[in-house]
Amino acid sequence: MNRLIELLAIGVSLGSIYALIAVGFAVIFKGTRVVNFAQGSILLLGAYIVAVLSPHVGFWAALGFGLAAGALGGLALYGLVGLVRHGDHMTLSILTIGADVLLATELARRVGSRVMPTGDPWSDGVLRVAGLTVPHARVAALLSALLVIGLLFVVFQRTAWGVSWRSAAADPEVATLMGIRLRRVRGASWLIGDALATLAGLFLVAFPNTGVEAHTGLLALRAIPAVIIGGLDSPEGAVLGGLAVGVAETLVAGYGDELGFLGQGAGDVTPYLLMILVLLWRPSGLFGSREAVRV
Amino acid sequence: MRLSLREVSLNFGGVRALDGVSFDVEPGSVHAVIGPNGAGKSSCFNAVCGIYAVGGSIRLGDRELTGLPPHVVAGLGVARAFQNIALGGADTVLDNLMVARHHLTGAGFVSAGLGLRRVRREEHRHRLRVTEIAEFSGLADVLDTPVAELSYGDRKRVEFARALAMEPRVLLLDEPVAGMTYHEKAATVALIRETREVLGVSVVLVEHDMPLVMGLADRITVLDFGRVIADGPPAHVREHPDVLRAYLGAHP
Amino acid sequence: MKTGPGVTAKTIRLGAMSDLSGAVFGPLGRTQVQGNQLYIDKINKAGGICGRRLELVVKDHGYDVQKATVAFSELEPQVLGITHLLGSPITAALEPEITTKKLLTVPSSFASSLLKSEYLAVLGTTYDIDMINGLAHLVSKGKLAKGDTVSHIYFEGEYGTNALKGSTWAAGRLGLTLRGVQIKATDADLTAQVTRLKSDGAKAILLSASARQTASVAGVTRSIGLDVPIVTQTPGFDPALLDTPVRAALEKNLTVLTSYAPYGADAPGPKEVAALFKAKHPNEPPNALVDYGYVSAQVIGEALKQACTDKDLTREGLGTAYRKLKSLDTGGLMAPMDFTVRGAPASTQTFISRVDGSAEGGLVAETGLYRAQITPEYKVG
Amino acid sequence: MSRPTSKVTRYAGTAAALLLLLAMPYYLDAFWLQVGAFVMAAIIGAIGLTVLVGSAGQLSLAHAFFLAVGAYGYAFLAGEPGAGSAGTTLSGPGLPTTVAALLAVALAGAAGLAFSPVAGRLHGLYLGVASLGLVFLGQHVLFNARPVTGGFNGRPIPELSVLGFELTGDEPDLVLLGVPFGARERLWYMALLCAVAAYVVAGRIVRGRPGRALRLMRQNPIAAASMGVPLRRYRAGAFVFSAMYAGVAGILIALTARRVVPDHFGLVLSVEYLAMVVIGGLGSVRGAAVGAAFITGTPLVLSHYGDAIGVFARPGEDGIDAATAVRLLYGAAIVAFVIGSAQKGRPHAITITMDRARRALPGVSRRRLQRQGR
Repeated sequence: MNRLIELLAIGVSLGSIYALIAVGFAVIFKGTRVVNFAQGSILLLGAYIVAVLSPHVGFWAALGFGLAAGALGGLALYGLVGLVRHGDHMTLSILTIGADVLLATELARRVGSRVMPTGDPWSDGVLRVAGLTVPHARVAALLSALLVIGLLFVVFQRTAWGVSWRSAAADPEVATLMGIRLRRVRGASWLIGDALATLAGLFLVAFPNTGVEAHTGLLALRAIPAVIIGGLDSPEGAVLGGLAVGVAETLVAGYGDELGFLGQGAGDVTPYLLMILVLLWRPSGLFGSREAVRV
Repeated sequence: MRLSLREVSLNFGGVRALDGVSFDVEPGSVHAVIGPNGAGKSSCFNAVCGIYAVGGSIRLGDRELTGLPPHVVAGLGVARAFQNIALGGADTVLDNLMVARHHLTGAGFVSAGLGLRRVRREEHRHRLRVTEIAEFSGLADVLDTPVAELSYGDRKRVEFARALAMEPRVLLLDEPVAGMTYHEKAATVALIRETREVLGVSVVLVEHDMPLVMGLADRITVLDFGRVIADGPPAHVREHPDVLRAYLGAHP
Repeated sequence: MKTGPGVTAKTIRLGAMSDLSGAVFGPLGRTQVQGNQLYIDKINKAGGICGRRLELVVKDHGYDVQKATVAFSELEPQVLGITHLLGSPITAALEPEITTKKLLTVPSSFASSLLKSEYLAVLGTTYDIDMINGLAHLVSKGKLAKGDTVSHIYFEGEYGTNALKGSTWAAGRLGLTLRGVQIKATDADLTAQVTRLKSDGAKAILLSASARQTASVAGVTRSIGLDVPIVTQTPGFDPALLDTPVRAALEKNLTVLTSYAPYGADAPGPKEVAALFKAKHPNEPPNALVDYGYVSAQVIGEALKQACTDKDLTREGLGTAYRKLKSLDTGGLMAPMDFTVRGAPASTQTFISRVDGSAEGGLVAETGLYRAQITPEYKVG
Repeated sequence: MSRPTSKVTRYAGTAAALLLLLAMPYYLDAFWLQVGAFVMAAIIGAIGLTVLVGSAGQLSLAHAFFLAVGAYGYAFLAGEPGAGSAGTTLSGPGLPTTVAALLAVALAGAAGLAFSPVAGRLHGLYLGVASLGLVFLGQHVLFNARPVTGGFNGRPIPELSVLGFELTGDEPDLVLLGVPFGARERLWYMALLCAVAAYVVAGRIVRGRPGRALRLMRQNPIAAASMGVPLRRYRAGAFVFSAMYAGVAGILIALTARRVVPDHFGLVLSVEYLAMVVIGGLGSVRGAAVGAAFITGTPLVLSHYGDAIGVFARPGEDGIDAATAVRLLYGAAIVAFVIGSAQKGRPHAITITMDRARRALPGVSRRRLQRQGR
């Protein structure tokens, strides 16, 4: 029982990091109907910048630069996608794959074999509550995710900007007629989406992991099942999907012996299995908008 | 063959797009469906084509269409020309018209891949027929041109010809002259008349151009907010108070 | 003098096939190739072997079997032997051709299953024997006692399964309970697995994985308050880990088992390699894999010298000469090696080291060379 | 689909190219023959993918999975039971190799069909992302189903032979025109035969009825359905077709590499195949072939000439090595080709104004049209 609770705690804190990335995917998709496959390399970019700068300017300033780099990276991608006038959404998503290959290769070359710590203030501290031990970094991740995602939802629901974002996402043509500047609103989707990924990246490389590595970006792929399970165009669903993936992955890894029939190392693939099952049941994810069209 | 709609209803997340719509399209007639924007005209077409699942009954002759998937409806002889041109842009006019022969032909992945004689003959036969239809529609010169290189009016015409190439019993035309020049409109009207005369096809027409509709249609159904507010010959509909309100209410 | 492929009147060509661009193994491959080159430079400076200069042809396969087969068919006709072949799937793929072409090859692997192959020269101890020595060492130090539970986290594949074989055998002999946990090379966060070990009551963690898993295990054990020895093997340690937050945990709990001496260890061989490395790559962080790369080339070099004496610089000649190396002394880079017995490991002594962040290369000797009492009873294969 | 300018020149060109390819083994050494075999395998796989992604508009990142099904299917079905590497015990029915090869292709098709309930329900992007899962699940199985797959170190590949004549091996000895026809020469011809057949078949499908239906389905599924195209069946059909092509490619890759290992069939491979079809122009069979040759051939050739060119860092030294350079190159190629092809793209509906005179209705066709085509 204790083990279950401990694993759940780990799963939820890991899931909150996935949720950040997944919300990023969903915001970009909802805003512009593009699946940003470059989310992973943007995450790596942000974390890399933090790791490079933090010895010189301190962690918090480096964090600012890292988030800015991630957000600007998102904007740059949006600019790139904007170059394609007549492409459909699939073509645009393929474009992000190309961008991802470019950026990830260059960053991997720069990082090389190094493990680059980000110098975060949580270091290797741990919190012990009621027999549970959770790293400070993961507690911070959970709280930050709650705060940032909560704030984002408030902005979407309550502010004028949020209303224009939502209407632009729902019907671009009508939104244009209402005087909403699509380019700005869409650019903001990329900016927010990739800043979220960067923040998640920071926590992903923090304790108990050791730092930025050449393939840190691959971890963002885990958020893909999360966002699909929730529904590509549903930021709310992405939160749930992220948590579900984090918990499922941790439980399967933690109960590896009992689940031996799944094969060793099944924790990694559990999210994908879950994703395919959910898709068979609901082709647009749990909260994705379904189309009335029967084709 | 008569196309009849009975009490057709369709909901979109609480909004009633179609609300108990009933009307008949007599064989060989030109039947217009008109109404203000958002009145449910295109939904009506989508319902007939099987793209939306609706309540009520839609019949073609004796055959119930509701519940059938779109490709089966197409196979039964319901063809549609789309309002926003839905052609394969990179493909030639000929290829675009050949798609319409899909339900009349049978080559699959295997037989097409192997280049069987049967497939080659079928292709040849249908190519001849499609060429005839293209000639009829005034597209003979551009058969080998990619659709994307055509003018807007010509693409509208390809859209029409493609529906014709399905050898339909009922032809659904969604705003066939929208955005056309005066001359193009005249040509299209002539084409629709010819089609009905020559092929005896029923034509269902959604169109905003009132003079054109009044001159062309045998019968008109007026929709507003998903409901039929008037149905009858042009002269009758023109005088109908609800129609006047629906149309003129916005411009007092 | 009979000569074979790769041998001219003035040169002898050797090959190295490595992963120099891949993310996981790239860094390891690079260092070993550098080690190869250090030895070759040194020999050439001293006039070569058999009056011929040595040349090293390096091919990158990116840890991809497809690229490796192509690279091999290009490399094979032009070399006499191979000083470095990285990647166990790749070794498995190329092994049939290596055998038919009689191409003496040093695989970058210590798997005992490779001993079967006539032309694969596995240096030093094998993974299974390292684990036996390591486990017995913990018992002899009193860190483990009969009845204790030990967990072994291992990679799928040759390296992990071979190590597990050794640890399982040793656990049986030492009265320990062993639990194996298999992971993938790409698993970076082992929180769930280690949490599991804690509830199993593991008294020590054996780790046959790579450095990133070592980092994760060290970090997680600390974060969940599991203060037990961690024992890892050759690929499981990288000095780069010392710049990370887990340094303290590593220094406290990590023991590293290797076939070769720690970088810059106090013996003539390691000292010489360290000096050569410093001179050639002054700005690169040192790593004990340089030692291993150096020895790999040295074994081929010694075999070449023997072949030269035998007046047979063909591939068969090189193969025969290598089987004549009985107690090859590498100046303390590795334990003395004996290649005359087919199917047996060249040595059964393991270097046991602990982590010291202030040492160059990050490792210092804990026992020096160590062979447990039970080790000779173990049957390889 | 372009107008047949001069059929004679085109046929002559094709014949010359084929003759050249047939003569290659007389001039090339083992390295080039092997590169050629890998390239031709990739061409087949890429053609399969371009029909799926380009014609049918179904983004698939699962291609590596279907390649693996073909490769492993053959390895297992033709394999004999015995000891594998790293202590695994291999099982295998040891079927005649040609039977095993055909079954492996069928198996790949069946895998495509099995995935098609997912594929048929999802459109474009959802499918692309879901197919990603297939790669990871597939690799998981490859690593774990040891008796079948051999686990981490994979399985050896039995030579393909017909009636005792090895099509990919050295037995029996064969010398033609003074050149010994060993494994690599035979493999070259095998791969060439398969690639040419795959090219021709795919070209016919793309130009024919299924291709037209798929293309319209991609651009406008509702219109396609309204033309009588059963969408689900066609989506599934495209998947099965592409999976079977991947199956053939997988077998050829396995035969050339002589061993299959799970590491090879990962996400990177899927992305490489996607790059091939994007570079070649989505939906173009010829483009896919060119893209495949570029993506597969360049790294192999660059590493061959890398030292000679001297632009790239030598293995083990600092700087951009050939492998990294190639990855950067194809990343950039994807970006450039997507942007480039969409830029010149199709003119926008509204931008073109129409002032051409209306075309008169030719009265002659009236009578002919009355003959109903049904």
